[in-house]
Amino acid sequence: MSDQTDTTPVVALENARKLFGAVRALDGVTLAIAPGECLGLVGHNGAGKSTLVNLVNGGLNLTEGTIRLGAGTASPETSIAAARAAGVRCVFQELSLCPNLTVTENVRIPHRGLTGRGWRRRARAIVAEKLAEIFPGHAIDPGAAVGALSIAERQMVEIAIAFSVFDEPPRLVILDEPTSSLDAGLAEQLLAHVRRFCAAGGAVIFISHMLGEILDIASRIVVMKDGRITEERARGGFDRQGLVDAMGHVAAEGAEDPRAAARSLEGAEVVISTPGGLTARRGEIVGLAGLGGHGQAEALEQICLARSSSWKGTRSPKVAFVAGDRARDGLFPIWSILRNATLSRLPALTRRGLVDRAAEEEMAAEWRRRIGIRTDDMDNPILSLSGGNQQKVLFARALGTSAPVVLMDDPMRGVDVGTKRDVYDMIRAEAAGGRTFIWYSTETEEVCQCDRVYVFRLGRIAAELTGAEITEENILAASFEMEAAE
Amino acid sequence: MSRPDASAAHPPHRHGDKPVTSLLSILRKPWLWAFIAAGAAFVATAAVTQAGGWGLGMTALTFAAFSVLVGIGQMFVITLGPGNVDLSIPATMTLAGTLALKAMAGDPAMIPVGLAIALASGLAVGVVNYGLIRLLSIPPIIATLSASFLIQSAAIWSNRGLRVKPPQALADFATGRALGVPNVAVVALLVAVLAWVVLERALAGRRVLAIGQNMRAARLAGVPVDAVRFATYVSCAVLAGLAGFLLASFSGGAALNMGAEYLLMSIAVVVIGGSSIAGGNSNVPGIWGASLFMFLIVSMLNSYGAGAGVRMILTGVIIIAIVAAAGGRKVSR
Amino acid sequence: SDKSIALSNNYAGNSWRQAMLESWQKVTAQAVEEGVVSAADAFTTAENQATEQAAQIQNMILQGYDAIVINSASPTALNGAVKEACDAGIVVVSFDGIVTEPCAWRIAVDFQEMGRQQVEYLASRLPEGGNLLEIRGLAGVFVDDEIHAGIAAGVQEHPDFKVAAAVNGDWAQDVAQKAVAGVLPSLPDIAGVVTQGGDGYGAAQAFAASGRDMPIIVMGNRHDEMEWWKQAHEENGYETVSLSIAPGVSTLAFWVAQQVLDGADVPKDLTVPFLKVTQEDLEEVLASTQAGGVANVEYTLDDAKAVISDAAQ
Amino acid sequence: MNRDQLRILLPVVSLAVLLGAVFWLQPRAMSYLGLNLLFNLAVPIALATIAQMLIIMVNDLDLSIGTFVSFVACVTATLVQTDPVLGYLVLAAGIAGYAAMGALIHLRNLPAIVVTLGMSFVWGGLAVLILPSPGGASPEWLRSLMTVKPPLVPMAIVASVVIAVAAHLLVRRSAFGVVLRGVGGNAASVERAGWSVLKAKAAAYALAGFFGTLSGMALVGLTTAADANIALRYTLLSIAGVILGGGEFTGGRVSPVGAVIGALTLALAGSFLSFMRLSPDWQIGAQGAILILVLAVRLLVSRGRGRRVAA
Ligand SMILES: Nc1ncnc2c1ncn2[C@@H]1O[C@H](COP(=O)(O)OP(=O)(O)OP(=O)(O)O)[C@@H](O)[C@H]1O
Ligand SMILES: Nc1ncnc2c1ncn2[C@@H]1O[C@H](COP(=O)(O)OP(=O)(O)OP(=O)(O)O)[C@@H](O)[C@H]1O
Ligand SMILES: [Mg+2]
Ligand SMILES: [Mg+2]
Repeated sequence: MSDQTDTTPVVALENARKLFGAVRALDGVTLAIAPGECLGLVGHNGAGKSTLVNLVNGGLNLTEGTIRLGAGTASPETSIAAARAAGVRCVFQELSLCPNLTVTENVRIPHRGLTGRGWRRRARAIVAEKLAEIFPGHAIDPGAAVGALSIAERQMVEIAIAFSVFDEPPRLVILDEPTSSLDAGLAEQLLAHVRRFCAAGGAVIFISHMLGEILDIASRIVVMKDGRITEERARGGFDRQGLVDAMGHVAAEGAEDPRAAARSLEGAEVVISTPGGLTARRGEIVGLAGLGGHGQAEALEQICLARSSSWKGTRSPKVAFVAGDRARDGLFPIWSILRNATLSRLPALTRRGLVDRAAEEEMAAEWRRRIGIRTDDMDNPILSLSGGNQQKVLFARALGTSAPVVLMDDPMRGVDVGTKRDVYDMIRAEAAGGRTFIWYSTETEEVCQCDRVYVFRLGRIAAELTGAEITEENILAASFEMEAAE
Repeated sequence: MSRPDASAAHPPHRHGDKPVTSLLSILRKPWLWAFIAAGAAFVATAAVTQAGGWGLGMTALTFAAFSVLVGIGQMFVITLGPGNVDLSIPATMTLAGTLALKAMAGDPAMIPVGLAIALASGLAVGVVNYGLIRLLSIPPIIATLSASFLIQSAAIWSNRGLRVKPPQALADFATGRALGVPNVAVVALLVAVLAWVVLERALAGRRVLAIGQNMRAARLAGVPVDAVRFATYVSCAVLAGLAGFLLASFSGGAALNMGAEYLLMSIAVVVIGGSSIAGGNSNVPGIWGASLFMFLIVSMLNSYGAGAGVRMILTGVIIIAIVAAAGGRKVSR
Repeated sequence: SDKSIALSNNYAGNSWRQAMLESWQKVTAQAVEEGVVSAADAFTTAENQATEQAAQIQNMILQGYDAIVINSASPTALNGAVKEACDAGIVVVSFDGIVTEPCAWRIAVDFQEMGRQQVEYLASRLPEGGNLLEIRGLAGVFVDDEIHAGIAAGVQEHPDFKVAAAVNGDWAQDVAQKAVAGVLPSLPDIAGVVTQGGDGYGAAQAFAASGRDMPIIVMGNRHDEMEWWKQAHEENGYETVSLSIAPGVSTLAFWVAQQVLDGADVPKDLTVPFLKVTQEDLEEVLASTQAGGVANVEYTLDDAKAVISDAAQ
Repeated sequence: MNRDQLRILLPVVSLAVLLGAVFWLQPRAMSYLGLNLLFNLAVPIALATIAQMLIIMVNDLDLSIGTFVSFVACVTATLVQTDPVLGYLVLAAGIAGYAAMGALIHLRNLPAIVVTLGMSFVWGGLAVLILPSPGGASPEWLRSLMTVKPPLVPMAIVASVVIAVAAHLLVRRSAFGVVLRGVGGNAASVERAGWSVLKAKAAAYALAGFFGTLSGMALVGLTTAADANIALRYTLLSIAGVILGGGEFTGGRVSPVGAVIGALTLALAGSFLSFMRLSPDWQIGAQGAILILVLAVRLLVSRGRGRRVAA
């Protein structure tokens, strides 16, 4: 790694501006990242964080301003190749491995020089070594197809590849919400690695909506709002509340601690009862916890499929589903925001087979307001939204139905703090109104808000926690319990 | 088949310059190019006709009507997403035409029965097709191809290729005109309007479009995926049955090889018409434009005396040129 | 005898081929019953493709047939497979769609002559000549090219005629009708239509729809064509001629194969006349043709022997 | 058993079962000559199937491969024979045409199915112009290559193995093949890693053109002559072969070995039907039935495994 005294910024942006049509995704950003620095980047959904990443990575060109890589010259244009040559590596917000290739083969994609005899062996060594270094104790087989891995494992592979050394060592690694699908243990391992990497002189841009992580890891925190940098302070300059305020959300009084007291609904009618042993009552918020990929998503999917028909549509569905893996389970990529939001509700907005378009637009407008989808026009394509805003559309789709049960598959991935609070409130209000929520989350903090929690382990329910039993320690204990027994 | 990375497959479209004039928004319609091309071919052909364009136009409407009928069915199927296509259309046309004409045996009183038989054979084919796709998990392209062999055998077995004449009244209807417009074109126009309403305004159409983009997401969002796909395959086959019935009546009897050209034709009119073959985005007016174009381009090249080889090459080049001009996938609504 | 014969057919999708298969079925069934041969199985491929037919012939070699009768998808593309059959000691007889491989027998129809005679007939009816419309078959296929060459030769002999347009009808009624309808508006007055078989009715429909004068359309022995012709004749004295190859030629091929197996000395190249229907025998042929079918002639063993001895001289 | 092993196991099992049935019906097929007769016409199909597979690998579909093979066959039987230099130039131009097609599809973001549909008319027209009437002749070396009789194992089997191994090395093992498959799996991420998806697509298409060219030449070597419609059916056969061989239409999941086996299975299915001596009325239908049967086997094996949501 480069010597500690070298202070030439790895990347320097000068007055960077990026327009998508009329949308000012970036509106004059000046930012430099020095070696050894870990820059924490926060901001509401759609603030422009991912856009910034794409500029630095060379994937997008500036509309205005300049960018300078390492000791090179400042110019308004970059290229992916130039960025890679300067040692810039990226882990994108949406997973970007090739699911049809094996882990080893995926190493080949970013490393152009990895050819010739025995390239497979070398690639395998590179990724195996990094995985072991960053996530000790992982169980990923480098020969497995990425499509067969869980979403957390894919994220781990992508991170390992980004940090891997081949030809040019990485000098700046950009992590765009790397922990959104990792559980607490893995996230901690990643943070530890980032610390080591920076200590050795590498630079990191760390984007996350989990403010705790940012406060923990960043040597400097930059807050973005509507395409601009609004605040910038060194480590210790922010506390949690200060950060939230800087991001522009007025945190409602009392919402500071997300843990509302768990309610007991013993007397309420049981609305879900699966052979696997999961029950849920009317008005209850049931949490599914445990390490990632241990059957929670499958359990939700089974409930959803068993309670809806693929032969008969209905105006009053029994369940609604909020996807976490947006591209796979949620989005209709060529449709508008409006159409994406209204699909599940549509049967109720239909008269004699024809869609009542006025009612549809009304519903869309209402949800845009209620859940704060940041767009100037609901007719815009869904993919023009930032990741977090796409997630809000999926919430609107599910909550907009009359379904008495809402299934949520880690739905807060990439949702900013302010919105999260709004959604928490909305969920509580709906639950009070008699709706049942079954909620899988990788964030223990969220699970702790539930009335009852099932901890999954190896595809089965390992523990059921209620009331005061719902604590982080108990959940963790149950997650590892059987492993200890084996 | 769920798409693993839908967001990657569909780069977001730049948007923003919202206040476009209506003229500009028309220019962006993918189906426009099909009509422009059809118009150009029409003008070029009409330029060398003695009698002016009227006769040519009406002839074009007549023959385009058959392509429109099968094209609309194919469009719904293709809209269901990658890998969905119905290759059994020609065989279905043959079977429907053969059974219907045999049943009518030239008797005008039997026309309703004949029509019912044609539509029912389409229905049966649709059920078989979807049965193979769903129950045996065979990819649609091969399921419908295999089914088409069975259907063709059934047609051979039922009448051994003997040509039965249609009842005179039916033949008169199929070749006749109402207010100067060919009857078959009127039928196709009605079907097209209905298809447009279903696709743009109806719940069913919205569901087809959703499945085409992401079947898994559609199922999880409460769309009755099987019912919609079933209905789509059945409608396609029923439309093919109707087309076969009309074509047999129009051309004086069913032949075993009738409809053979509608295999590629049905796909061509869908895609030239501006539907995205990747599914999830389709459009009805384009089918008319493309059907007219496909007829007129052959007429034009024939009129200019091009031989078979040159004609095929030019047809291919023009198809590619149109699609290239119309550009790639558009974002809908 | 214990000899077995197989029919390799490349296409079954039209009335002509169906009639051909039916004639084969009828005549060979009786021959098997009488013990002339032990088996005479018919095989058809799903689509009109030389590659599939070649594979089919290779399978017949494996099945151990003593003779293979072929209606070929291509005169040359089966030569490899035919050679393999000959090498395995199998008698190969081709008809209608013949093969050029020298080891095989050929029962050929003079398709060129068929095209030439069409123009000749038109010349006898229209001494002052005129514009012709030519309806061709499927591009790239042997039969199409031969008949076209014959027509071209005929036009050369009778320079008063001019082919004003040629369209491809792919030997399919609906395609022919569509192609003719599409080109008609741009054509000058048409005096005659030369065809390749089975397209006449569609052409007549297209002319009727366009409101033009009905030209002399050469027909192709289909029942519906001849019926239309008869009606037109009764209404306004319409006259034309109709020619095509008789589907029953498959039975001739069968007998030829049987004779070769029997040790008879059969020349490699035989020619069969095509079946021509004129105004005089229209009624008669029409009466003997199955409704919706094709005019047909089936061959007996004696007919076949006559054809062979004619050719030997 | 993981998905990849299953993907290759199924085609192998279907081929073995079918082969067993054929041997049972026709013991004579169980010989050097018999195997060659059963499989030699599958060689060009296998090559065309590999070509189709390369296109499917990048998430496209080629509707023109049948006419392209016919075009190549016409060129091989005429120009290559009479004027070798020009002939090979034309063949090379055909491959370049394929590459250009891939580039155009990517540049304008066009649906491949339409462009290849259009190209199928173009190749067909060119073939008719080159060879208006069936004929031509196979170059001598090609004929002897395709009919050579190696010791012990017939040519058809040797050729199939060579094709399968070569394609496997190219697509599954080489560092280059990984990038091409990556384009099928997630083009955006390949692009973000600094590759030119344009070049990758053009390369995949060019390779497909190359295998298509080999297919046409092999075909002429077997049939000794060509015509403009000789291989039209290869379009659908090749798609069926890829699917039978365990490939999927999207996502870059393809198996070259499976594709070759799929092609052999299809060829064998035809022979199986011949040996069954069905009534002529139903011979065509039976070809459909056997396709259904072979594919339904996939279901029996895959039913028990894994979750399948509406897919
Ligand atoms: N390709 C595009 N076309 C149009 N608008 C876009 C495009 N990409 C991003 N935008 C817009 O630019 C703005 C910034 O988006 P960006 O993805 O950078 O947000 P973000 O800060 O990463 O948000 P999140 O936390 O939700 O991921 C948003 O308003 C988004 O809608
Ligand atoms: N598709 C084809 N491919 C090859 N040869 C064909 C084809 N169709 C017909 N032929 C040949 O053309 C000659 C005349 O048959 P013809 O084409 O007239 O039948 P057809 O007109 O298609 O029948 P119909 O229209 O009555 O069903 C025969 O030699 C026949 O073998
Ligand atoms: Mg983002
Ligand atoms: Mg986000």
